[in-house]
Amino acid sequence: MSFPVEFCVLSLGILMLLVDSFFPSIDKRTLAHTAIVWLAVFLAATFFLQPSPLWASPNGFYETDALGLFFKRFALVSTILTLVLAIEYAPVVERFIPGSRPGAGLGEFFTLPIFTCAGLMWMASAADFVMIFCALELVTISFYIQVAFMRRNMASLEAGTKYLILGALSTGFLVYGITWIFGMTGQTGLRGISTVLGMVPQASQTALLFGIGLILVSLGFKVAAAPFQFWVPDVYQGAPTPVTAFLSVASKAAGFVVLMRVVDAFLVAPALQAKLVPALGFLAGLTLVYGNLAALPQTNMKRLLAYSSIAHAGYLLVGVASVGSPAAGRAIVFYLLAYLLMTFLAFLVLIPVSKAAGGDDISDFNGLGRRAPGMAFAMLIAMLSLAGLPFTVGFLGKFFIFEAAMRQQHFVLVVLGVVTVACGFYYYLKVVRAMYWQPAPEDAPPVLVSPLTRFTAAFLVTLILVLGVYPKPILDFLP
Amino acid sequence: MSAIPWIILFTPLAAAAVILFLGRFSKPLSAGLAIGSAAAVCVLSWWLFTRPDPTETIRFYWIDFGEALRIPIGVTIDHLSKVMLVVVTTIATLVFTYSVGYMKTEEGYWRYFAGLSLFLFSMLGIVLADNFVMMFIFWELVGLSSYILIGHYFKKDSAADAAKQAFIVNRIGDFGFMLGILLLWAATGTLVFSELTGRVAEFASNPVYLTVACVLVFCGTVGKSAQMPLHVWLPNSMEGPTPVSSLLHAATMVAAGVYMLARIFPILHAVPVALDVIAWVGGITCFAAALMATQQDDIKRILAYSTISQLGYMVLGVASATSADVPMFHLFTHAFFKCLLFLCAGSVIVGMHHEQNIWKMGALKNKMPFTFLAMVVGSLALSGCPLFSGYYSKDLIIGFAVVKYPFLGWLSVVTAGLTAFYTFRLIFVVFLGKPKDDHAKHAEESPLVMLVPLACLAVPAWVAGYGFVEKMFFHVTEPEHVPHILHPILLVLFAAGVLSAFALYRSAAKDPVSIPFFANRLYIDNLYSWIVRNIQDGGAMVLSWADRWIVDLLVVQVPSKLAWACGFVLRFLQIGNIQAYVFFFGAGAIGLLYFLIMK
Amino acid sequence: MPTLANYLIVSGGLFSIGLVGVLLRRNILIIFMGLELMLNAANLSLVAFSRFNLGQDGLPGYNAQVLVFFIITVAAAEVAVGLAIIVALYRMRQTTHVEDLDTLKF
Amino acid sequence: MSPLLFLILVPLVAAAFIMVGSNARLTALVGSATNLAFVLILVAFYRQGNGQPYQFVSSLPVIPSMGISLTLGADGLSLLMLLLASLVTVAAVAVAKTPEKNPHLFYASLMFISAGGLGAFASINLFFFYMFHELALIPTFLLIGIWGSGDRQAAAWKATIYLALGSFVLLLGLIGLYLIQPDGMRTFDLPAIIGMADAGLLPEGNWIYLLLLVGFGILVSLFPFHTWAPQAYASAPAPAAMLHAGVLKKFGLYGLIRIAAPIFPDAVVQFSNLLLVMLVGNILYVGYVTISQRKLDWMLGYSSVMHMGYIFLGFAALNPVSLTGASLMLFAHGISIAALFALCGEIRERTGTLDFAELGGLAKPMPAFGLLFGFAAMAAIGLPGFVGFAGEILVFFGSFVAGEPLMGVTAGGKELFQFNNYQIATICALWGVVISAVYMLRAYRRVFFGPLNDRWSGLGEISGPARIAIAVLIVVMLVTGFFPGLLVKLIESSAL
Repeated sequence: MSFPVEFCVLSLGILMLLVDSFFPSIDKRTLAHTAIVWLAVFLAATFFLQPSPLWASPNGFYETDALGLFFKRFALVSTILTLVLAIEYAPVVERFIPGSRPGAGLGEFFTLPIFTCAGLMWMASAADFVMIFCALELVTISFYIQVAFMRRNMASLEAGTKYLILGALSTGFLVYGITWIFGMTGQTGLRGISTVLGMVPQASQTALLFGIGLILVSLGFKVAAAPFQFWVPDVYQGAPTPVTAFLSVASKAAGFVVLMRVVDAFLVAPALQAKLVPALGFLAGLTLVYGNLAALPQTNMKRLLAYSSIAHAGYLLVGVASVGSPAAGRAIVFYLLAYLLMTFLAFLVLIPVSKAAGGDDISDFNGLGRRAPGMAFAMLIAMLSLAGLPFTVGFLGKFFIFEAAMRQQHFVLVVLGVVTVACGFYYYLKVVRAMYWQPAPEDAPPVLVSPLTRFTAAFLVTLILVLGVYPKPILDFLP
Repeated sequence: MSAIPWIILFTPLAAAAVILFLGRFSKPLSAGLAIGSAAAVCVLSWWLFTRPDPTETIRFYWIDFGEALRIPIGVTIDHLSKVMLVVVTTIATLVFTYSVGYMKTEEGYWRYFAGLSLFLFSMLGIVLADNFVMMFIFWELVGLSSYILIGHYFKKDSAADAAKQAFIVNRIGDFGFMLGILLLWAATGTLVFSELTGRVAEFASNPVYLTVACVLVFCGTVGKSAQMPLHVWLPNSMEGPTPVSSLLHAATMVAAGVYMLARIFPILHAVPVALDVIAWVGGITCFAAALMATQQDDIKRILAYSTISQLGYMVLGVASATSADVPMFHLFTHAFFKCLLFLCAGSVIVGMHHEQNIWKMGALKNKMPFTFLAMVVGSLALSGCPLFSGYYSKDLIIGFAVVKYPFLGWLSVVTAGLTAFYTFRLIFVVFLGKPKDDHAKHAEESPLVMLVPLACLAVPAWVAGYGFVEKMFFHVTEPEHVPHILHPILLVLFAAGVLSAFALYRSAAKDPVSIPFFANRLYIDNLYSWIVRNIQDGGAMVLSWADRWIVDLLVVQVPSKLAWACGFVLRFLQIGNIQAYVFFFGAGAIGLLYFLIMK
Repeated sequence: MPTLANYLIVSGGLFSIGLVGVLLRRNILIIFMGLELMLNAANLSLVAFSRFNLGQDGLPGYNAQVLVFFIITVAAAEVAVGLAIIVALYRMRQTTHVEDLDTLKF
Repeated sequence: MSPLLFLILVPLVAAAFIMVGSNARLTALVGSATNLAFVLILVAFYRQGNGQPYQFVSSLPVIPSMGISLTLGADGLSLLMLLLASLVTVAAVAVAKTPEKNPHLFYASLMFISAGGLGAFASINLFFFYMFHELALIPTFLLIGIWGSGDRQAAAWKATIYLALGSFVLLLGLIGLYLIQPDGMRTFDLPAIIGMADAGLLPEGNWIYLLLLVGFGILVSLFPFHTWAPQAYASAPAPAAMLHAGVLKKFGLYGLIRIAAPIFPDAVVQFSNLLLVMLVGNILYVGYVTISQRKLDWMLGYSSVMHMGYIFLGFAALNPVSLTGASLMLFAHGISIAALFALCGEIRERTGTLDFAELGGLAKPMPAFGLLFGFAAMAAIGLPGFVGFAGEILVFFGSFVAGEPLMGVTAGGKELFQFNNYQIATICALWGVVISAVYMLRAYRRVFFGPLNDRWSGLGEISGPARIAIAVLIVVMLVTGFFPGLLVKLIESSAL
């Protein structure tokens, strides 16, 4: 029985809003810390849940299988990390929000991720298009607000507007796609669709493919697959940094869970599989190339991470395109986990550094190796893991993906993957170069880091390295 | 008993190692160790010479792969190696001793003696080797010691260049040598000389293969014994100290090539075509080097060309004689008289304060009477004057050559006349006439430590060709069917050479004859340096350029720059306008749908 | 009697009009209307599919009709958030034209 | 704890200590010396011919379902490479000049490279074999980028990106090797895979061999993928160049000998022409490029690329003699190039230039230096007495009789005199011996011989620790050169 977890999260969010409104004198950071503790408790609670399909009927719209459970935890962890980031980032938010008293609006800033979290958790278990749509919109709409949260900051507003319009557009494609699938199968549940797929007449195949295509477009938008990735760099750059991190990890992960479930459902029909796999491979190749190449000339750290997030979507899509292989699911999930750890670590270092420097440029990292060795080391690990260097989770992620792809003989994708990995080394090492090769500017302000951030960074570094060598604990958990 | 050869072999190496570590602290220690080891080895060699050939020797496998490949390290003690041992160690002892006087004022004393000892070790290794790889090992090591010793005056550009050239030219010879070894081994499966001889017979049905192999092995000789076309390094090696020239580049090391041919004499004589090649190389070298010698001005270079010429005789002898003892006999006598000549030249050079141009000398007869006498003995032996050692050994080779290769034989006859001419040109210009330089006016006789070795060498240079010596060391059979006119012609040519030299050079102040073609060494050196500069270095420059601008460009720069440029362009799709994004989004959707539905 | 095809054609038309509106209109409010139009196109065809393709039990697929209600709700929420953002944007920049939003690029 | 794991952990622990602030140089020296002593003990305790191909084996399952485990074990060949790695590490640390800028990071990076090399050579699970090698990538990037000289940034970028690319190609090859195994038996355990290959369970794997060849080839700077190497070595600080050229670059060839030779012998033969062309490119083309270098560091960099050609030849010929020769050359070249780079670094330290045109006559003010360089140079060009000669000669002997048709065979009364491609490559390689003499002696002549420039008359002799370290390297080469049988025996057990 796992419904309560989502409700718990939801209640926590509502409770926080209430406390925020009725006890305005409470320090908002305390609120956030409390929320972190509660989320941690919920996280612990999920370990007492057994993966079991709640309604195993063909119309089941909610599945608590191992995958779903894993992503619930994933959502909780990323929300916790987002809150840690948000606390670190709070001073910046305060600056860009008009308010009668200090800390106005911070309460919402800390609360919104919790609602998103609830949406993400539902999404993880959603097995019906209705459910998928609702959960997805819960996530997306709360993200609209978060992206545009700093309403005295033009970049944040612009990012919010772009995300809003493009997001709504993709929602339009999604529902229209659902329409056509429903029209051809008479079902909205994924299981139901799978069972009737064989009975769909040949004439309806095209319409069905049309629907699937529209859904792919929409999910492609969610996971930042090329050519639907155009919002990503702009929105990532403009959004408040914790939101960027959350967006790039949680939203993408949720997108991939849905994508995997949807693709799984349609792969039952060989005819569809023959169409779908090349299309996914096409998306994957395009995304790999676009994300990695366009990242090469970047000089803004947040934008670089945005392109990197596109690039990683490419590798994940390679995994999705290999779903025929039993290893693919595990590879994708592991990659997402790795992506969570390293991306959050990167943002965790980015926030204090850019707070100190007042900007997000890579050159703001100059000399960090001397100015803040610990933070620089954390960033080094994050970058190496993102680049896919062995002894980090990032490498294992790529390894599993490539293994799955080679099993399915996607050689073109694998070659593209290798070439783009080399590009990746270039742009990730640009950050390393800034930190270690370049001298610090004379007047560089000190990088102040809170103990919580420091602890979290150390924790993430440890996880990246330990899981990079010994991934067994995670692999045992995976479906 | 069977350990004696090993002791002989490794004593000089031990000496070299000790000198390397301790030599710099004491000059007498360096010299003492080197001379002591050489003398000890010399005594042991003579002792060994008096013993019958041992029936068993120690031999171990340096590398052992069973049937696939076995590289042994072992010694051969037979007549050939015993003679060579005696020659090498005796001359080495004398030259080592002489060096004490010659090098007294030079720096790098310990370096010099360490080099000499290392050389002795390597040379003995060649002599004792019982298989090709072991010989090759020491072959390279003598190259190294030669490099060290030629480069003794490393601050002089010419010496540094000469050392480098000597090593590299030798390596070119070794390239062929190794290839030849590989061919022989691939066919017979063995590297040991004694086993090879037997197996070659089985292989005689493949004459081309064997010929190629033997000619390639002969390349080693061409390099080491300075045969055409790889002779250029030897005259340049005269940049080294004179005792070095004497020991390495006249008496012993350069003879190693001939020694090696003598070692594989039975194999060579199974392949007539290879012998023809060897004969032609030897004959041409012998003649051409003599031509070059006639127009040189440097006392040591004249001797160097004469060495090349004499080595040519020996090689010709290998090809034409019926027994290896014939060329070995000449090697034997040549070792003594050429060593003597060089040491005399060294004495002159010391007397002249390191002036080597013969046109700055003159009238040294009275100032350096002892040296003069010794030098005359050496010259007579070299130019084949009857009753002197060279006469016997050289005429033997010429005899064989005339019978087997008439053209080359008669060429070598002419060469004999040339030899007399250039040798006595040297004597007359240096010792007669007027002093042409201040140094020549004030020259003094050398110290005793240098003169004693001269005396010790003058005796064998004189008598080494006599029958009793010959019987002791060799078993030479006279050639048959030699034209009766040969010996008179040789005598006439000898006399003509000496007399013409006397006529031309008795009191000449500068060279009355000028033949640029000979003086410039047939322009071979120029050709080589042109090749090295333009073809090798030029080609290397082109390749280097290509590496940077073509290979690197294609493999690294273009892909990386292209990737960057693509990224730069792709970035501009991200123009920031929402509606453009919507357009791309829609286009992408249409593309995806097309891909999904139509394909 | 309109057939399923008629409904679908109308719905497709609506979707296209919405998309073209999003693509061509400069005012964010109008763009938003275009987006609503696209959602309603989906609603129309959902209902049409549900009504015309009856199940084996002879009943329409109610899932689709439920979805329609969700879509309407979500659209409302989206508009609420969207308008709030547009208002904030207008306050900052005194414009509601999309082409003015191009500070974030490349 | 397993002895080999200890070996890998020592430098890592040393690096950790250094990073938290212990005396950097001392810690590094102690760590590397401990390792060297330990490797020597292992060599002493290694029992030949007791039927166990690998000894000191320990295994820690990591992903059992994929046959990935941290399995360490050593046979003769790996012990030889471990010896090389630990020896060069000690030397590199000894000659290292503690930089003013961030000395802790400097020494820690060196330790990381060392750990990477040791780990790779001690692993018999391909996955960790691969992983450990990559441990060295970033330290090298940092070492070149922070403490390098010349155009260090470009060099560091090029080398790092290139090596990363190569290693991912290699990864594909390894994954391919994993996937062609019969389902249910798949593993990364090398002995198990070799067992399958011997049992004929593996299908033809040409494309995997090609991936391995290109991947390893990039790491080893196989022509035409070599251009990263000279530049990186020229720019790297001496200890980094020593470790990279001396130890890490050997990884690729070690891998080919270890993986490709026993598993894909047919593919090696099938693609021998391709490999032969490339390795002749290494020897002749790169050899001539080396000749025209005008700076010592570049010259050494190219020469190290060139020498890889011989080792590739030994690999391509694929018989016990040539493979043993290749292994010996791995060892020999590693030590000689390390000594040369160490000396090269010392010269740069003193004069600030490595341009041949500016140097000259240095043997006068620093005779011991000249002597050591002479030894190292002679070792590098394969002079007998040094172990390099033994390696070269075995490679030549092995490769000369490889391939078909064999020369000199009388077939039907007709003699056959026709070189096969292996023999042609061997001849080219023999000519390479001449080329290497040309460039090495030229360099020696231009740097140490000739008239002394007044600028350099006051140069100091080589310092104590560096002198001892280099002397030790040379002594090792001499001892093993006089008695290569020792190494051959050690390697023999590896069943090449």
